[in-house]
Amino acid sequence: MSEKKTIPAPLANEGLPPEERGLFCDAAPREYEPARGAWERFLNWARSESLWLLGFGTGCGAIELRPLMTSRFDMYRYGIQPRPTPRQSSVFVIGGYASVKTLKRIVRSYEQMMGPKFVLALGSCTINGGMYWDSYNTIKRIDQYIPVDVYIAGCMPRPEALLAGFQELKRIIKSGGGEGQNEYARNFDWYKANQKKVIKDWNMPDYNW
Amino acid sequence: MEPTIIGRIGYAFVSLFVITNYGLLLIGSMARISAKVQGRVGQPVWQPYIDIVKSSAKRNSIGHGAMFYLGPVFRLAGGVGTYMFIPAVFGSVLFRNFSDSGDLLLVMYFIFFGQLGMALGAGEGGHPYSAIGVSRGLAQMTAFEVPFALSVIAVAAQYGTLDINAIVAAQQGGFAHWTLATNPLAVIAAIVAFLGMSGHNPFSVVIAPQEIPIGPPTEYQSNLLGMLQTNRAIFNGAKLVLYMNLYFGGATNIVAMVIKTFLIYFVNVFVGQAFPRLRTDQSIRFFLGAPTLVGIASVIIAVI
Amino acid sequence: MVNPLYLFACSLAAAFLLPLVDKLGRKASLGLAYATVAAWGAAALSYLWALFPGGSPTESFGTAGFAAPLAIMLRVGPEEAAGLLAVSAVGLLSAGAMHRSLAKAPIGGAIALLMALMGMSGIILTRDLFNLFVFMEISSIATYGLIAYDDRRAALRAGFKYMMAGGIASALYLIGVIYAYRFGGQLNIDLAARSPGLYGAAGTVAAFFLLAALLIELKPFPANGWAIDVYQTVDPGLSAILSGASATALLLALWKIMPILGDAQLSVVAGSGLATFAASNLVGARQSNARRMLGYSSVAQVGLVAAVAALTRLLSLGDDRFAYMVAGGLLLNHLLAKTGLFLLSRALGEPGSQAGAQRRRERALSPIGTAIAGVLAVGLVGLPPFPGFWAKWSLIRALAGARQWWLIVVILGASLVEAFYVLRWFGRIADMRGEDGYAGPEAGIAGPALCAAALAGFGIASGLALGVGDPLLWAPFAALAALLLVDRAPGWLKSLLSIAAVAAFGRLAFDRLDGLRLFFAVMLLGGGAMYSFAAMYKRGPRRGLHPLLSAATLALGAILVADSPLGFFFAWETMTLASYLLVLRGKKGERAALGYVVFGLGGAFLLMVGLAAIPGAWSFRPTGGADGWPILLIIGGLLVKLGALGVHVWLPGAYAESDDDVSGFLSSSLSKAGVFVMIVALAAFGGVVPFQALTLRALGWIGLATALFGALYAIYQEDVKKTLAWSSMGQIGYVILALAINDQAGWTTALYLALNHFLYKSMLFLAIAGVIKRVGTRNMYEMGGLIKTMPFSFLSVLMAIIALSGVPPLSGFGGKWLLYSSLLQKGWYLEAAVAFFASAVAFLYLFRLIHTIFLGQPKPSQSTVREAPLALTIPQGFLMAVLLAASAFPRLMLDPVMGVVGDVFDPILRFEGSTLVSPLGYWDGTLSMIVTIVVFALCFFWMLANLHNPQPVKQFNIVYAAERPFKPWTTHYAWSFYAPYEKALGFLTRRRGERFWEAFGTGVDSVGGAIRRVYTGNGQTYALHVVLYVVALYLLTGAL
Amino acid sequence: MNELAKELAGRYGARGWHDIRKDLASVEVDAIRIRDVMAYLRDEAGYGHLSFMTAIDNIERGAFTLSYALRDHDARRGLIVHADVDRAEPTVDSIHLLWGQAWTYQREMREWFGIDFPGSPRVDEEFVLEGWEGPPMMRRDFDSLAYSDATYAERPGRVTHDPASHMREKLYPEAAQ
Amino acid sequence: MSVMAFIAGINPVAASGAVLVLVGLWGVLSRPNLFKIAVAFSVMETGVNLVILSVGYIRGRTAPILDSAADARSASARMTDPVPQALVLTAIVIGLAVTALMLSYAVRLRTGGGDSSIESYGEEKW
Repeated sequence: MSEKKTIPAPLANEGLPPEERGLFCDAAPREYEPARGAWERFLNWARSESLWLLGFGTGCGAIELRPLMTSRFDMYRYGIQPRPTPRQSSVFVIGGYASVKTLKRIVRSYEQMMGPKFVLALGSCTINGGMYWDSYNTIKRIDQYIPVDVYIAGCMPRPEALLAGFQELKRIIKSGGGEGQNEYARNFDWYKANQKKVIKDWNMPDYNW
Repeated sequence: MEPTIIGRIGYAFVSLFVITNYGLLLIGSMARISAKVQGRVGQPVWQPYIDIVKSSAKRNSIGHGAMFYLGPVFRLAGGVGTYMFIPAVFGSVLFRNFSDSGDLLLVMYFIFFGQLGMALGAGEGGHPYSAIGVSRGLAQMTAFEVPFALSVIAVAAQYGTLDINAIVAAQQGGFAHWTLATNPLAVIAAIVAFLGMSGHNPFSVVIAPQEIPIGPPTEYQSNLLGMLQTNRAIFNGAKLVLYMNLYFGGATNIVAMVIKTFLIYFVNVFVGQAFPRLRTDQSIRFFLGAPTLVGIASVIIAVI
Repeated sequence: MVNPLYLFACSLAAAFLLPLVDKLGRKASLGLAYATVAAWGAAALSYLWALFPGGSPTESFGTAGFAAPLAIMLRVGPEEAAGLLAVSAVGLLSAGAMHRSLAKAPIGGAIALLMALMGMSGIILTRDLFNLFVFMEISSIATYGLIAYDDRRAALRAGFKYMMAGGIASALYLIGVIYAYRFGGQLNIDLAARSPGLYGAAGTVAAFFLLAALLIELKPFPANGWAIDVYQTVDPGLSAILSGASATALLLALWKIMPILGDAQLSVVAGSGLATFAASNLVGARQSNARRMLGYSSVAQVGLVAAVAALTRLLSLGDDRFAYMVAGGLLLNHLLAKTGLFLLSRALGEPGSQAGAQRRRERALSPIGTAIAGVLAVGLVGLPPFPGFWAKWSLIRALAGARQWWLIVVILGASLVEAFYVLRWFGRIADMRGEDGYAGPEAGIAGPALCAAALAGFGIASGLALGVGDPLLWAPFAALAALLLVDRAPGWLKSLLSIAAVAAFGRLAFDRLDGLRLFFAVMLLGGGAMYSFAAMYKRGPRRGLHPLLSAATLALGAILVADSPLGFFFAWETMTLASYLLVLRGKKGERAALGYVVFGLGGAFLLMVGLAAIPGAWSFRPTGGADGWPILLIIGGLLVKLGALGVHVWLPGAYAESDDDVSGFLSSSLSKAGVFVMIVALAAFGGVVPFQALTLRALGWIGLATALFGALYAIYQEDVKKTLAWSSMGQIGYVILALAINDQAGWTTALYLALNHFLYKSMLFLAIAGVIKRVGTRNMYEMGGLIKTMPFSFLSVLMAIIALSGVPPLSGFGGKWLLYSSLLQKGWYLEAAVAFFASAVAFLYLFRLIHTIFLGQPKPSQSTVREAPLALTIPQGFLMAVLLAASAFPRLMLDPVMGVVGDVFDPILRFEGSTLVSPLGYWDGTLSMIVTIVVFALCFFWMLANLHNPQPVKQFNIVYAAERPFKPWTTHYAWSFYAPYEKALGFLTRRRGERFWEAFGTGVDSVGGAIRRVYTGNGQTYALHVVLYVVALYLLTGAL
Repeated sequence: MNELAKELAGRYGARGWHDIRKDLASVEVDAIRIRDVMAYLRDEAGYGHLSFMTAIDNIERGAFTLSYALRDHDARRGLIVHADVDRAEPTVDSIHLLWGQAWTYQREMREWFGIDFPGSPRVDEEFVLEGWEGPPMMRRDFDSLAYSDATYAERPGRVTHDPASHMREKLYPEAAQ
Repeated sequence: MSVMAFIAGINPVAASGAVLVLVGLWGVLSRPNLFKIAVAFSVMETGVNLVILSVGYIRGRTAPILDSAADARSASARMTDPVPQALVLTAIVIGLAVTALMLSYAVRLRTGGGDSSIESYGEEKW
C-alpha cells in the first residue's frame, strides 16, 4: 500500500482537439510507493509467479510466443499466461521491430496496464534497430520510449531464450527491481518528449489511463 | 441442537472458507488436467491463489464510476449468497448455511443476482466488448436455462418438493436412489445445461478472448479482478454443490462432496477440451433442441 | 293542441309571401322562413308537452272537420311530435349553416327549404296513403330544387341521379297506393290495416309496392348510389337535412305502414336494413372523402334503425316503449351526430370530388371544433354517454334474450367497422390540430355545438331512464367537464384538482369497496392520482390531458363500484373512451389510438354480448345452473383488453405513442381493470365454465404465450417505450396464467404479480418519462451513459428491473416463487418451464434497457442533461420505498392478498412467521433479504479495503484493441443489441399477430372495395340497381 | 497481337510493343492519353481487369514510369501499359472511373511517390504511414539512412559489417588477409 | 280458363298503362340522353296514371259528375269511382313538376358546358 503523494498537475492533452478533451482523463501518472519489507517481498514473489502477458504481437518476434504457450515449451508451468487485455496483464512482450505506427499502439497499451508492470523486449530490433537500422519508419531502441526490464537479443531469439528472459525478469521482480512503472512516471516528460518526437500525429491524450 | 444466530454466522464463515479454498483448488487442478490433455505440464495447482494475490496487490487501478465498482461486489455477493442458500452437506449443521431462507427457486433466481450486477458494472465500463459479451451471455443463458429448468421441474415433480434438503433426503440410501439412477434424462439435460452455465467450450463465446477480449470483464483489473476470480471459485463451488444435491444424492460428509463435485466438474472440463466453440445463435439453437427434448422427456418420466 | 293544418297553411302562406317579403330585404324574408320553421318546432314542443307528462292520448285531426275515410287524417302522437321537433330542429340548424348561401341565392332557395321541411312534416303527420305520396313528392321536389339552389355543378349531377331514383320510387308508390285502394278499399292507413282485402295475395302485392317505394326512399343497399352522391356533393346543410330530417320522416312513414305489412315483408325490411348497415359500413371504411364517408354512415344508420323497427315487431322484442327507446334512440343518435358532423364538415373545407385528393385540402379545426367533432364522432359510434350507447345495449340485450346470435354478430361487426372509419376520420382531424394552438372556434360552429350538447343531454337522459343513476358512475364525465372548463389553467392546478377529484371519489366509494375492490382501488385510483401528480413534469397547461386522465381514473373507480351489468359496462366503455382520447392525444397517436379503440370496442362488444347473455350477470355471486358459454365471451373480451397474444396488436402502439406519463398510467393502472374483471368473472362463473379444466388450461397457455412473446418482442425493440409496452404485455401474461391456475396459490400469485407490476412498471415508466424529457428521443441507441447525469432515475430503473426480473431479494422474486410454486403444485410442469424461459428472456430486454440508456458511452450532446423533474422523482422515491418495504417484509403485501383470496378458495399457501410455506417449498423473504444485505455489505467493504490508488477515468479511457475510440455513438453497443438472438430465434417473432389482423383488415377492406364497385357513378346504373333491388325484394318476399 | 499493336499505334501513338511471353506484352503510351487508352483497352480490346498498377522512379530519365497491368481473362492474355510522367510535375489522369479499385493504387502512389491523380477519391489521405512529414519516401532521391539517423535515437556502440566480407573474415581469416 | 278468357279479362286500360310504364322504364334505363330520360319518365308517369284510372273505371258507368246522368242518391251505383280520378289529377300535377325540374336540370347541366349524355356525369362514385 502506498501513501498518497501530492497529486501532479493535470496534463494539457494538446494533441486532442478541444471537443475531445472532455472524453479522456487528464490526470498525470504518479509514482506509487512499494510496500515495505517481507510483505513487499511476498507480493513481489506473487507478481513474479503470476506473469500475465499481454497477447499483443507487435512484430515478427511474436511468432515465438506460440511455441512458448503450447506443449513444446509450456510457459504456464512458470505461472505465465496470456491475457487479452492490457488492463489485466502485467508483462508486455515487445515482439521485435517497432515501426512508428506500432510504437503509438505500444505506448497506449503500456500506459493502459496496471502497475506494477514489466516490459520484455524481444529481438535485436528493439535493442538497436537490428536489420532495420536505416529504415525511415522503424525506431531503433525501444527504451527511449518506454522503460524496459529485460532485453533478449537475437534475430529471432529462440523460445529457450525467451524462457531465460522470463526467468531473468522473475529474478528482477523478486529482487524488487521491477519498478518500470515508477521510472516511467518519474521520467514521464522525457519519455513523452521522445515519443512525440517520432509520433507526429499525436491524436491521443498524453497519458492513456 | 439448534445453534444460536452467532453460531450460525460463524458456521457460515467456516463453510464459506472451505468452499472458497476448495473452489480454488478445483480450478487449479482442472487447469492442470486440461494441460495434460494438451500434452503440457500445466500450471501449479495453487496458481489461482497466486493470481488472486497478484491481482489484489496491483498498485493502482482505474474506475469508470460507481456501478463499475459495484459490479464485482454484486458478483461476489451473488456467488456467496447463492452458496449461502444451499445446504452443502446433508445433515451437517456446519454446512447448512442459510438454506432456510428459501427453497430451490430462491437459489435458481439468486444465481442471476451476481450476473445482473456484473453485467451492469461491465456496462458502465463503457467498453463495447463488455456489452457484446453480456449480450451473448444473456442470450445463451436464456437458452440453457430451458433444459435446466425442465430438469429441475422433473426433480421437483419426482420428489414432490422444492426443498433442497428434502430432495437430498429423498435420494439417500445408495446409488439406486440418486436422481442419476431414477431419472437419468433429467441429469443429462442438467449436465448439458451446466456446460453452458460454466462457459467452457463449446459455449465460451461469451468471453471469446481473441475476439472480444474476455467479454464483460474486459475493463476489470486489480482488486476488482481479484474479486471476480474469487467469485469464480465460490460460484463454481455453489453450482456444483447444487448439482450434487439435486442429481447425485447430495453428500453426507465433506469427502463425498469433494469427490462428487470434482467428478461433475470433470465432465464439464472434459467436454470443454473436446469441442470447438459455437457461435451464440448456434448454441441457442442447440440448447433449445435436443437438450430441451431430453428435459421434456425427463419431466414426463418424473410425472409417470 | 294546435291543429297542424294551421301549420301547413302557415308554411304555404309563408312560401307564397316570401317573394313579396323579399322585396323588403333578404333579412326579412329569411327571417320569415326561419320563423315558420321555428313555429313548427314550437308546435312540436307544445305537442310533446301535452303528450308526455299528462300522458294524454294521441290526437287526430281530419281535414275540413271530417273523419276518415272521408277526410285525410293527421295524427299527432309521441313519435310524430318528436319527429316534427327533429325535422324543425335540423331544419333550423341547417338553415343557419346555409344562411350565407341562402342569402346569396334567389329566394327560391328559401322557399324550397320551407317546402321540403313542410313536406317532411307532412310525411310524419299524415295517415293517408295518397297524402303520404303527395307529401313525399313535395319534399322531394323541394329537395331537387334545393340541391340546385346554390349552383354547384357536382350537386346538379348528383341531383339528376336522385331524380331518376325518386321518379321510379314514386311510380312504384303510386301503383302501390292505387292497388291498396283497390283491394283494401281505403286510403287511410289505420282503416286499411283493418281491411281484410289487403291481406290477400293481391293486397300483399299492393303493400309490397308501397313498401318497396318507401325502402328505396330510405336508400337501401345497393340501390343507394344516388343518395350517396347527393350527400357528398350538396351543401352540407342540405346533407344534414337529408340525412337527419328526411330520414326521420321516411322512417316514421315506414313505421306507419308497418301494420299493413306481413311477416315476410317485415323480414325483408329487417334483412334489407341489416344488409344496408353492414355493406354501407364496409364501403364507408374505404372512403377518404369525409362527406361521402358520412353519407355511407348515414345510409348505414338509417338501415339499422329500419331493421330494428322491423325486428321489434317481427321478434316481439318489446313493446312500443322498447321501439322508441332503441330505434328512437338510434335514430336520435344518428340524427344529432350526423347533422352536427355534416355541418362541421363545412368547417373542414370543401373536399374535391375524387377520393384521396382532398386530404391535403382539409383544414385543421380549432380545439373547440375538434372537441365538438370528437363528441359527435364518439356519439356516432355508440360510446357512452350518448344515446346510441344505451340503445345498442338495450338492443343487444333484447336480441340476446331472443337468442338471435347471428343478428348480434352482424350488427356488432358492422358497428365495429363503422367505429373504425368514423374514428379514423376523427383521429385525422385531431391529428391536424396545432400543439396547444389557441385558435378561436370556427364560424358556424354553433350548430354542431348544439347538436353535441343535445347528444350529451339526451344521452344522460337515456342513461337515467335506463336506471343508471349512480352518481359515482357519472363522476368521470363530471370530472371531465369540470376540468375542461378550467383547461386553460396552469398544469399544476389541474393536477391538484385531479388528485382532489380522485380523493373525493375514493372517499365516496370507500364504503362500497370490499377487500378485492379495495385492493384494486389502490392500484387504479392510487395510480391515477400518482400519474396526475406526475403530469406536472411537463410545463404548460397540457390541454386536455388532465380532464381525460382524471376521467379515465374515475372510470376505473366506477368499474369497481358498478353494481349492475349496464352500470359496469357503462363504466367500462367510459374507460375505453377516456383512454382512447388519451392515446390520441399523443404526438403520433393517431394510428395507435385507432387500433386501441377498435380492439377496445371489439373486446367490449364481446363483453357486452357475454353480459347480455347471462341473466343477472353482474351480481357476481357464484351462480349455479346458468349457461356457461357466455363466460367465454367475457373472458375473450377481457383478453382483448389485456392484450393477450393474438389480440395484442393494439398494445405496443397505444402504450408507446401516448404521452410518456400516460403510457405509464395505461400500462400500470389501466391494464389492471381487465385483471379485476377477470377475477370477478372467474370467481362468479369459474365453476360453470364449459369444459372447465380444458378452458382454464387453454387460458393458462394463452397467458403463457402472451408472457413469452411479449418478452421476445420486447428484446428487439429500439424504442424504449415499445420495449416497455411489450414488457407490459408479457407481465400481464403471467397474471393471466396465474389466474388460470384457479386456486388459492394461483390467485395469490395473480394479485401479487398485479400489484408488483403496478409498482415496478410505474417506476420504469416514470423514470423513462424523465429520461425522454431530458434527452428528447425515444430510441435507446441515441442515449447512453446517463447514470452520470441521472443517477436517481438509474437507481429507480435498477430497482424496477431487479424486481421485474424476479431476482431476489426484491419483491419480484416473491412473484416468481409464487408462480412456480403454484404451477408445480397444480401439476402444470410444462407451463412452469415455459414461464421460466419467458422470465429468462425478460432479462434480455431489461438489461438492454438499463444498459443502453444508463450505461455505456454517454453522448457528448447529453453530457449536461439534468436529473428528472421532481414531479417524477417524488413518486418514484415513494414507490421505491414501498418496494423495499414489501421486499423486506413480504407479509405487508401478501397478507391482504391472501385475505382477499381466502374468501374464495381453500388455503394452499400459509405463513409461518416470516416464512411463506407451500406444499412444495418455502421462502423467507426477510431472512433472504438480511443474508443478501450482509453478504453484499461484506463484499463491499472487502472491495473498499482493497482498493489501491483508484483513478477515476473518462469514457474514452477504455482498452480499444490498442486503438482509441473516436465517436461515442459508434462506441456505444446498443443498436440491434441481440442480433445473435434474432438470428437464432427471430423466426418466432415475425409479427404473425399483426400480419393476421392486417390480412383480416385487408380482407374486410377488399370486401368493401369490391362492394363499392357497385357504385359506378352512372345514374342509369343506379336506376337499374333500384329496379333490380325491387325485383329481388319481391322474390325474397315471395320466398319467405 | 499485332493488330492490337497497330490499332494502338494508329489511334494513340503507342510504341515499343514488346512480347514478353506468348500471352503477355508491354507497350508504351504517352501519359496524357492514358485514360483514353485504358478506356479503349477495357471496352474495345477486352482487357476487363486491372491487375495492379505501380510506378517506378526512373530518376535518370527524370520521369516516373507508371505501369498498368491489364488482363483479358477470356483470351487469357495480359498487357502492361507503361507511361512516363514528368518527375518534376507528376500529374496523371485518374482511372478510378474505369476500375473502381484503381483509387487505392493511386492513393498509394500519391503517398509513396508524390504522383498526383486529380479527382481520385481520398487520394490525399494517409495510406500506410501515419503522420509522415518527410518527402515521399519511395523516391530514389530520398535518403532513408539520413532520415533515420536524424529522427530516431540510436544506441551507441553499434557496428555494421558487410555480410560477405564479415563471413569471409570469420570463416577464412587467412584468405581475408 | 282459356287463353282467350284470360285475354278478355285483362283490363285494356291497365294493360296499356303497364306497357307504357315498362316502355318508360326501358327508356330510363337504356337511353343515355338526359332529355330522353326526362321524356321516358313522362311516359312512365302517363302509364302509371292510366293504371290508376283503370282501377277507378267501372264498365258501363258514367263519369263521376253530378249532373243529369247521375244524381246524388244514385251516384254510388251509377258512377265510376271518383277517388282515382282525383288522385290522377294530383299525380299529373306532380309529374309535371318533376318533368319540369328534370328538364331544367338537364338544361343547366348542358349550359354548364356539359354533355347531354348521363354517362359523362359519373364523377362521384365508389
